[in-house]
Amino acid sequence: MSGTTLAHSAHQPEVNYLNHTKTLKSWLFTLDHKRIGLMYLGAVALAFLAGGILALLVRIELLAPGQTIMGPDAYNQSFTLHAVLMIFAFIIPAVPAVMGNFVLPIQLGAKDVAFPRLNLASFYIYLLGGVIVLSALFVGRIDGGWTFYAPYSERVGDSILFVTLGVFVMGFSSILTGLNFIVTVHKMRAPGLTWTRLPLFVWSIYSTSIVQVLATPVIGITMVLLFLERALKIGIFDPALGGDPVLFQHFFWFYSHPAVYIMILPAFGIVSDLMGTFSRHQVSGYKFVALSSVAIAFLGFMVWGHHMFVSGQSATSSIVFSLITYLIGIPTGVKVLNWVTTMYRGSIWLQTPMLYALAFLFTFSIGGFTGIMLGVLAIDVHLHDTYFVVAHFHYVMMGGNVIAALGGLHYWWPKMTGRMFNETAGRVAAALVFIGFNLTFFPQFIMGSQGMPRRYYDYLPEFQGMHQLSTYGSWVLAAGLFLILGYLLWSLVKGERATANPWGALTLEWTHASSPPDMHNFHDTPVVTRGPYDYHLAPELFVTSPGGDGAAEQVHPTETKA
Amino acid sequence: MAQTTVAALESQDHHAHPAHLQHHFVSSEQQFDAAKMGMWLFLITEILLFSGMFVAYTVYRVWHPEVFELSAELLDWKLGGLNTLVLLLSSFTVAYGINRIQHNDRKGLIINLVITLLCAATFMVVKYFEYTGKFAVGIFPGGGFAPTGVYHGHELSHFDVPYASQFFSIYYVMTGIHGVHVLVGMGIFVWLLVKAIRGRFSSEYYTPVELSGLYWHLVDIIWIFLFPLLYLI
Amino acid sequence: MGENGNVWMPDAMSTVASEVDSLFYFVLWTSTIIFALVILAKVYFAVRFRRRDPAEVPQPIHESKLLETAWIVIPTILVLIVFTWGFKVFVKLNSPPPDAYQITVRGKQWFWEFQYPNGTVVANEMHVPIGQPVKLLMSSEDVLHSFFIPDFRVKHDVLPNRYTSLWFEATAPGEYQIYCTEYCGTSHSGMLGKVIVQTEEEFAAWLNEQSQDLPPAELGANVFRQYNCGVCHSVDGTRIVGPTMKGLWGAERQFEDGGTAVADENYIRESVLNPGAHIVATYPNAMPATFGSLSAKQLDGLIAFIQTLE
Amino acid sequence: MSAHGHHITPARTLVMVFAGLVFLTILTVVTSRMETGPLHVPLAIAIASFKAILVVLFFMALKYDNKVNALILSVGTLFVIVFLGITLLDTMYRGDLPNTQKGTIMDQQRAEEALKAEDPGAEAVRINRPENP
Ligand code: HEA
Ligand code: HEA
Ligand code: HEC
Ligand code: CUA
Ligand SMILES: [Cu+2]
Repeated sequence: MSGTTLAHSAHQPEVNYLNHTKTLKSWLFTLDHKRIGLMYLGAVALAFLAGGILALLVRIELLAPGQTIMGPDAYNQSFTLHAVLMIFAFIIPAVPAVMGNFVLPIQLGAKDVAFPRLNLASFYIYLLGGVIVLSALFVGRIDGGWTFYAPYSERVGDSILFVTLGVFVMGFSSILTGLNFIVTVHKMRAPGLTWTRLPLFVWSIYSTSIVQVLATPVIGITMVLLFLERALKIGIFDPALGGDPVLFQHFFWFYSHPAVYIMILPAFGIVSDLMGTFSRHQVSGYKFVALSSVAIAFLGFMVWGHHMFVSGQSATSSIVFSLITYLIGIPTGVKVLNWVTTMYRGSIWLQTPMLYALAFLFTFSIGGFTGIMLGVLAIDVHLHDTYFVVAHFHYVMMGGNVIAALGGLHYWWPKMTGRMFNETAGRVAAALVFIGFNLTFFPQFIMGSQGMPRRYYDYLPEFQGMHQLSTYGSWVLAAGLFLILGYLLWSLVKGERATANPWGALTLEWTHASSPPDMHNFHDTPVVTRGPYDYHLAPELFVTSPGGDGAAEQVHPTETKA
Repeated sequence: MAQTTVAALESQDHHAHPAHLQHHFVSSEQQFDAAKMGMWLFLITEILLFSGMFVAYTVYRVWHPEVFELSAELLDWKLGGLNTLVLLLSSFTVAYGINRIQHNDRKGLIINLVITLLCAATFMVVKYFEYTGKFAVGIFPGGGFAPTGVYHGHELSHFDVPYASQFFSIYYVMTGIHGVHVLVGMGIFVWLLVKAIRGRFSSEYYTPVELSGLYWHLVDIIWIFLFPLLYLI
Repeated sequence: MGENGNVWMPDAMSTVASEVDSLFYFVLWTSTIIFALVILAKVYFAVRFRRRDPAEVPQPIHESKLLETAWIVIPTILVLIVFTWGFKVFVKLNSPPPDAYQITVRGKQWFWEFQYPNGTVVANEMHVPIGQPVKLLMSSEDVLHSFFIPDFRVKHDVLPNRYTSLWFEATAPGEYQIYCTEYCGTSHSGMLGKVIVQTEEEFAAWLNEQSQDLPPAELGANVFRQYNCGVCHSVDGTRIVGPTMKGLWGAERQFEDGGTAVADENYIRESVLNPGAHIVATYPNAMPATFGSLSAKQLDGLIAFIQTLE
Repeated sequence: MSAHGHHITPARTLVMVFAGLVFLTILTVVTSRMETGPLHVPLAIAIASFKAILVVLFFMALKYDNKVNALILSVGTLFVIVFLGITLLDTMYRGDLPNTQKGTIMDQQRAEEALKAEDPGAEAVRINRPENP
């Protein structure tokens, strides 16, 4: 990494991946991983918006007992669609398909992912799946929750066929993305980029991809069997036909528990990168953080039955599931420890992305600890299917994945768009999101342990206070999120132009690619000579700085290369 | 790996790019390795897809072993065995076809592909007769299961027992999805055949043949398990 | 967040409840302590090591092996403790004592039916004696349900085609809430019930009274209340999910398909037993067909009750 | 691996593997029709697994392939075993605590009817009904 390459990529290029061709066709048929990443960003943000609006409606309905704005059927469909959109259309593709697509090949020093056509195909398969799911709305009601438990899911209208088909199709997209990334990581690394020099984001996307490839086919076959059970009455799951409904739950959770690690592992990766960059410090325990992702990915396959402690499954299996569930807490805990110790004696720069990383530590830990509580056999008997579970999974999904993803989005925004967002607005929004989030979901822990069941359209008056707090919180949260949407869009037009490396980071997308990168990412394939967080070995990045906070922007000469 | 890439990178400027090399790869070697690894990953997704059905099979078999043994008698092991041999042969011809093209014997490849296709077609025809033979006596999957009459020397009314329909549901789902895979494979082989006849493959470049071969062998392996599980035990 | 069960857990009203609570609070407080350590360290570092000079490049630190090991060993020990403890209580929760009083429970969309050993069947209100283990033998008529009494810390899914059970021993008289906690359709949140814990004598008296004859209209009012008809039908003329029962008797009914009928005995009987047969105009076909188990006596009671609603 | 160094599996090996597969197919048919007692099922599965390994190693040339691909296949197979194994931990031990009945209600009713049919006089026979254990 010589100074020349740095200076070389420091200026904002006239021609970049965003503008080298301009037609709509050049976007729709692009094979460029960066453009595909951006298209995913658009689609995924829409899904988040739709899912979020449904969530707000759910919350408003729960403002008071009895009917507030909609009837029971509308409510039941709202939370089902909320969950299906959030899980399958938003959170599973969110980080891998958006940031993974955009950042991973550049961090590897590659020109593209291994199979660009497959990459584009998975985007369209994803869209197709989304359309199929939504078309269910026109066929009939979709309720029953995102878990589609048999036999209820076999008794409601035919619309469920569309949902299952849509989920099946989206699963394919997820498989293809994962497959693509695994091969990319194995085969496309730049010279000198050994396994121990991979940024932790790459490690986490790599582990995520393993889970995607191994688990997703099972949801595929589950959906096929559910489909056939409706169409042909094959009697595997439906007790009326001699089937076993608990077997369906095994099938469903064999995918859906590992799927929660599809959601959280990329968030771990983002947070590791943010901790390193904004502490300007080596991420402590690099190897452990890297390998614990893989360990979590593997252990995650053996705990699915902790969703079924009161389903009637055998106690023998409950014991195994419960024990392994705790074991996952150990590698996760070491990650938490290493993030905190990375900050020790670092140089901590509290920019917006770092604020999200710190918020993540707070919310995710609460989510994780309550997960451990749910894993305790006797306690889960009481807490299962109450709002305690709802709060747990929002703390890990919204408070874990989404908050980390927001951090990543802010972090890579200058790289993706070439523009800086407004820092003040960013901090205000981060605060709103953090406060709103906790206000929305913390009361749910309390009402859950008091016994408030989930998926309830109506509730007893004694829970009204908590429900109201939660609803108000969701408004604060929404305000924060809409503010983010606003200033990010604004930055596209009015934002200050970003330099190649505004945060002073060390991974290849910052040091060797311009902002925004050009269409082939690099002029010359980079040769990697140091680890991703060896800041002490890269003094040239910082020492020339003229001073002042946030001055990393001024580190690089902005004038064009002589 | 990193070393290979460096070497490839250095040599990249000196060699003309072969026509099949995509811009983001530095060498055919890298491109081929990547493609093959991708294929193996795809194959394990197929394995896990089928695993769901194997789990359903095992669970119901453990619960009702007698019913499963009884029901398996209705399947004709001779037809199943014939199909096993046919698929094994097709696997062999695919492997041998690859051997041929590696020796730049294009004609050999074409002949082997044709035999493979014929085997696959035979397999489907046999399956067709198996299915229709059962439909004729009311052995339908799941809800339609209503066996009557005599079939293969068995009085079918004895088979209208609880969970026999589960066995046949599983039988139809497993062999059905397997059959779909065979059909897809046939499509791929037709495509390969066209390309082979047009002379697209040589000992330098035959990746599609090799990858399709991997897929086909997996379809074969799944049948290797289906045959004893459904027909024999 | 007191130990007295007001913020987190509801008051413990069964013999096992307090054991579950001790475990819950043990996990809660250890988690809180570890969590607080993490957060305090994080906040302290963020303030103490905040970037003062944009050019500063901190030196890497040596990882403390001791810290890493401690951070692995201590949680492992803690989770093993919690695991064994949780397992013990779980086994206890799921093993009814042999002398338990058995009540058969059937879950249907969307109400609970309780059958006592003497054959008495009641809906949604389960009377049990205090100080005696009670075992519920549960099954479902349609889809999955789940039987949950938070005050007793017991819950188990109720499956079609398979018996599951739970047990408890109530420690104080009173009324306790029953919820259905497995999604089961439109009125999942209306599938509520009450456990009424009584002394031995009260309970015996109640059970005796149940088998006595009530006047039909009174019996009908009971059935109407117990089977939660009121969730969908008002008795005062307001429109909820279904038509009001007020003034229904003898009225001319308009159906969706254009037909009409007069609301007499047979019509009401049909409406309850086979609600899909005639759909009242402007209403959805939302009434569940799960009331088939109502006895002729109960149906007569309902009819008599509806007659009284002028 | 040499420059264009794909391993070429010799035709002889392929033919021998094919012959082996045919032999094993015949063997599995033959053994399945013999009285092998408790070995009945395991034997069939063992033979099938052996055949699958032959196909993987030689037809799919995994023996000569990159080790990563072998790893991929092993991991895939491992997770099938995990899926199967832990699911069986439930289905085989269903009802190990008294909170869940092992058999289904339909099965119990059928067994009861069968009993009655055998011995119509014994009206009161009720087998293993949970109401009266
Ligand atoms: C991103 C998603 C995500 C993540 C990461 C997790 C993480 C975990 N989850 Fe969660 N979970 C969900 C998403 C997720 N979950 C969802 C969606 C559901 C409900 C689905 C539905 O029913 O609709 C659910 C439900 C759920 C249940 C079932 C509840 C029920 O229905 O009854 C259980 C039970 O065991 C559980 C446990 C855990 C555990 C132990 C972890 C662990 O991985 C957490 C590990 C982290 C920590 C433990 C914190 C950090 C550790 C330390 C600081 C070290 C010290 C630690 C110790 C001393 C233990 N989860
Ligand atoms: C990723 C997963 C995810 C996310 C992010 C959320 C987010 C939210 N969820 Fe959801 N939820 C689930 C997954 C998720 N949920 C699941 C799986 C269930 C279980 C369903 C079931 O039982 O089957 C559930 C159930 C559930 C319930 C329980 C319903 C019930 O049991 O009856 C509630 C109730 O409060 C709720 C509320 C919310 C709220 C207020 C948010 C808020 O955080 C939402 C805030 C978002 C917005 C307000 C949108 C704003 C977005 C934009 C402006 C776009 C901007 C774009 C960019 C910044 C790029 N959710
Ligand atoms: C989940 C909602 C729901 C529940 C619970 C319910 N009903 Fe209904 N009921 C309806 C709806 C909707 C209609 C109108 C549509 C129809 O005719 O099916 C209806 C119609 C009727 C009618 C015909 C009324 C008319 O106006 O002609 C009668 C009588 C009736 N219900 C009685 C009962 C009784 C008695 C119970 C309880 C034992 C009960 N219902 C429980 C929803 C419900
Ligand atoms: Cu019954 Cu929910
Ligand atoms: Cu889980």
